[in-house]
Amino acid sequence: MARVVVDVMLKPEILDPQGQAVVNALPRLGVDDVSSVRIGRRIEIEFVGEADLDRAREIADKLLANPVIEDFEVRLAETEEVRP
Amino acid sequence: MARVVVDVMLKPEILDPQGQAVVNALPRLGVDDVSSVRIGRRIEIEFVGEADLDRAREIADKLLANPVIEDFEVRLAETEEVRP
Amino acid sequence: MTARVGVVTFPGSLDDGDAARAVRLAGGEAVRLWHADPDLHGVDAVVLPGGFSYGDYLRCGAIARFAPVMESIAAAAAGGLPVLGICNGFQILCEAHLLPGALTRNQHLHFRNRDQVLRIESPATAWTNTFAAGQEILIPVKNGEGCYVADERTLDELEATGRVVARYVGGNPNGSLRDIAGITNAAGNVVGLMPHPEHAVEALTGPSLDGLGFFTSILKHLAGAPA
Amino acid sequence: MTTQPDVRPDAASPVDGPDTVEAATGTPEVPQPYAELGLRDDEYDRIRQILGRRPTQSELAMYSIMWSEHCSYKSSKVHLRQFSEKAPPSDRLLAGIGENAGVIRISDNLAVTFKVESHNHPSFVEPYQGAATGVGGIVRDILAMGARPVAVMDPLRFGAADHEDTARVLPGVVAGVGGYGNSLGLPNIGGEVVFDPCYQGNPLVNALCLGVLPADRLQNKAAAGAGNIVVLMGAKTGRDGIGGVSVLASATFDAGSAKRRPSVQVGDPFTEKLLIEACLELYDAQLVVGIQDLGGAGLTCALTETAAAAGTGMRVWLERVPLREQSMEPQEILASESQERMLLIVAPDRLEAVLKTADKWGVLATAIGEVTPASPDGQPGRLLITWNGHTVVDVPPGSLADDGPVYARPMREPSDLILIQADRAETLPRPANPDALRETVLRMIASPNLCDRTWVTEQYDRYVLGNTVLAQPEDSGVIRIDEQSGLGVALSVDGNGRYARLDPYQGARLALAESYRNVAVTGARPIAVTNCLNFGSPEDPGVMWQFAEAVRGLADGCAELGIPVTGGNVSFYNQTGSVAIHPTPVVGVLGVLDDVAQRVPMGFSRPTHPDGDAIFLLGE
Ligand SMILES: Nc1ncnc2c1ncn2[C@@H]1O[C@H](COP(=O)(O)OP(=O)(O)O)[C@@H](O)[C@H]1O
Repeated sequence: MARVVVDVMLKPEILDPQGQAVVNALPRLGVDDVSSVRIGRRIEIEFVGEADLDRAREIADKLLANPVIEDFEVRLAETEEVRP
Repeated sequence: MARVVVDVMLKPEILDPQGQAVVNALPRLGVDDVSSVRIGRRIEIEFVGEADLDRAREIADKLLANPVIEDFEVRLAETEEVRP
Repeated sequence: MTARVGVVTFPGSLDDGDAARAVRLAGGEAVRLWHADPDLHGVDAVVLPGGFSYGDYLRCGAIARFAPVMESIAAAAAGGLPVLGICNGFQILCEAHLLPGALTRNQHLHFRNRDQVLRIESPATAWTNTFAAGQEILIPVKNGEGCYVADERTLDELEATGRVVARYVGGNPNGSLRDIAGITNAAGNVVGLMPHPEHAVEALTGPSLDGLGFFTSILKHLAGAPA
Repeated sequence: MTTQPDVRPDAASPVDGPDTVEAATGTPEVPQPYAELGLRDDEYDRIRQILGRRPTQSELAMYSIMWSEHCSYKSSKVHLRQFSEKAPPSDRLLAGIGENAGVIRISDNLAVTFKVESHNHPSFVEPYQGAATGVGGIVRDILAMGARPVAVMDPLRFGAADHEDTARVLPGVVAGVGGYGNSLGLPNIGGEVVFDPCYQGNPLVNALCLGVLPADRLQNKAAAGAGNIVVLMGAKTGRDGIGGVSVLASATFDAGSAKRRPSVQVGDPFTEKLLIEACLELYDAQLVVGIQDLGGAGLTCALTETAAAAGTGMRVWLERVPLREQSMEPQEILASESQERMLLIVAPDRLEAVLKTADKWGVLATAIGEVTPASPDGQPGRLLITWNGHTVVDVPPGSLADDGPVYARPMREPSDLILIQADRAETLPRPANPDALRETVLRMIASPNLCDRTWVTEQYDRYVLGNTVLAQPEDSGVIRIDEQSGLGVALSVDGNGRYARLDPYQGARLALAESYRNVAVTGARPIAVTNCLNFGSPEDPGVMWQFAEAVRGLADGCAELGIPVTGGNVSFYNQTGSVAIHPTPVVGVLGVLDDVAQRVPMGFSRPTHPDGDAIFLLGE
């Protein structure tokens, strides 16, 4: 099994209302030392054969992320990240 | 700056319509060696002082993940993951 | 000859029937186009209707952009074919880079459906030429991801070149930057609009008849265009 | 997946490999966890009697599901009969109680179908998905009748508005109702939002769907015609909502499989939308003989009901069912509540066309079995299911679908009823001067149960399809059915648990009367009734009495008004510990408008006209 992880996050200058909502909710949990929360997507791609990072990068660039508002990073899943 | 990353993924037995939709779209991009795509959330929490993993775990459990359908993992952001 | 306006159905399109009805009520002929068919069947203009194409999973419009029909539409739009994207259609046009910017999650994080006042900022497009500049109209908005964003430079350029087509008035329903409800491309043939003119075409079912203006505009535009 | 040849020495043991009919015959003494599955001793004995042996694991799972309260209506059946018995004769009724939803003719060639159903418990566990899949489920019921779904409504009840559980449950429920309905392109034209502490641990999430069909497109669920193909269409089957059946795994397998616990159903409205379009295209091309949605009881319910309705048998190859997880056991496949699936019965020469239509819409369709003849002696056929060559089920389908247990449960008027009734409104202090009156009015309009509902309803699409003539905040939703003639329908849903707690008989009649009035004031002629009966545990004689009284009241009310109950749903066990919710019959009334342009909205029509509107008060 070959798994690639693509992390897609909003660009820093784009407002993230979901993250903001979490920050606003934290004091109610008694948490007051968090300065920011950003929420993005984590996408796990399973390849039939070998993990193909270039292929994954291409998929991310064309489909998984919107370059106007998002940045992405592609990496092999670490072993401990691979669940059975 | 101390950043903690929380990865929230649907439990393996739970239907992931988003991932399914992406898998179905890939052949149109000329990609045919992907067997599965799972889409979850990646959440970056910035602490004012030191990163507090226990605190992050509590936030994840109460606020970020829905334990009925999701699993989560909490870890310190690796340095290369910390964007300026 | 009646103008033939194509209305695309993607899997998950919902307002396609309504868009076709609006075209008919305005006096045009609605031609249904299918996402998997690259043939535009000789239509004079195209409407990309609202809905949740491909479930709007991942990002709204992200997957629809790769539909075979979109390749033909992108090519034809570059050649001047008038295209109106409503709601999900607007999202698809942005994802396809036929319009700048992107539509993101409403700032209040809820789906919102309400009757909304818009100000027409630019009547100089194929889809708004029957309106007066500054005219206020009332049509429904309904979206979960209608917050328009683009970088400052793009926004300034849109403003400077008269490409902001419509703005929200009396309350911004989704947090769109500069209250933008609709924009156009440089040529004025491709328009994206978040609110739904096709839901304001009959007194019985809509809050006004103001939506008809978009569809009479395209007919007027086509009637005036050289054959 | 590997298929093991059956050469193990202990092939008869259910512990190892699938439990087969052969094994069940050979090992009558194997203890079975029927009690954990909710079956009583006498029910289990009856199953053994029906089969002439112990049931296999798969069969046990199937009986436990189909004989559950939810599927068998075992406690309510004896009461619900009144709806048919007392109903006025109607020549409009094309399908009534016993079908997926009642179908009512509204013109020479058009009919509508509507039904309200509950998804209470799942919505408490996972509010968004619970509510979403509640909408998805009722939409499939309507679709199965041959109708295009055209509108939804959502009667909702929550605990106290300021309780923390309400803060958790309500936003998710509303987002789920909206998320699913909006994504399907169904306008939401009404509903209820009620707060009362009695719903704290048991919010009520009821969902109604309205559908339209040409009268001659009516579908039915009978698996008629030996040799016809059984096709499963829609989503893959996963371990969704397997519920009690997971005890079969934990009771007979080792701890390694303990993590296969039941999981929440997750809705996929996109797949449902494709399923709708594919089904409608199949109906129009007359490609299906029978059709049934897969709801709470999954394949078990669909296979047994379709076969039982036709008196035929069925042969199913379970390994052909497309799975999300390959490791699923046969009983899990049969019990799975995966959403967005339909079962079709198709003539062999139409199979290719059916698969092609499914493919056009991008939905999976798989032939999983075939209809087999009734037995030569006139007895109904048998449902025979194999899994990789092992016979895991061999049962008379009617024994599951129709001949479940029926109970006349003990009933007793609740002992506190007299006290509650004695505490009359006349004894309450009344505002005595204009200031007090003003203060009372202000408090009332600000109260959670009376205040504006826009914060909920603006999360719902009311415009899609372009036929919504009236929606929130009107008394009824009004939908145009025929654009040419203006023919349309009005729909209202109402209920009042507090009234019903005081007097369930009158409470049910009041709910009916309110709904009836709401429809009538739009100018529509009320013609049909649906209902969702939300109650506590039927094993509590007080609750059972409330239930019986409410059913009697609704049936009597319908007889007086001259309109039939065409369908509905019963939700029992809405209680926390020994405390039940208020008895809450929710009643939906449907009326016809020959021309929706004649509808009467509730606002003043000329508020700014110098002559204004004249105001009259009708009635006492
Ligand atoms: N309260 C009720 N009033 C009238 N009919 C009911 C009621 N509850 C259930 N029914 C009818 O009993 C039949 C079985 O109901 P149900 O099990 O809910 O159907 P489904 O299999 O679609 O879930 C249906 O025809 C339904 O209309």
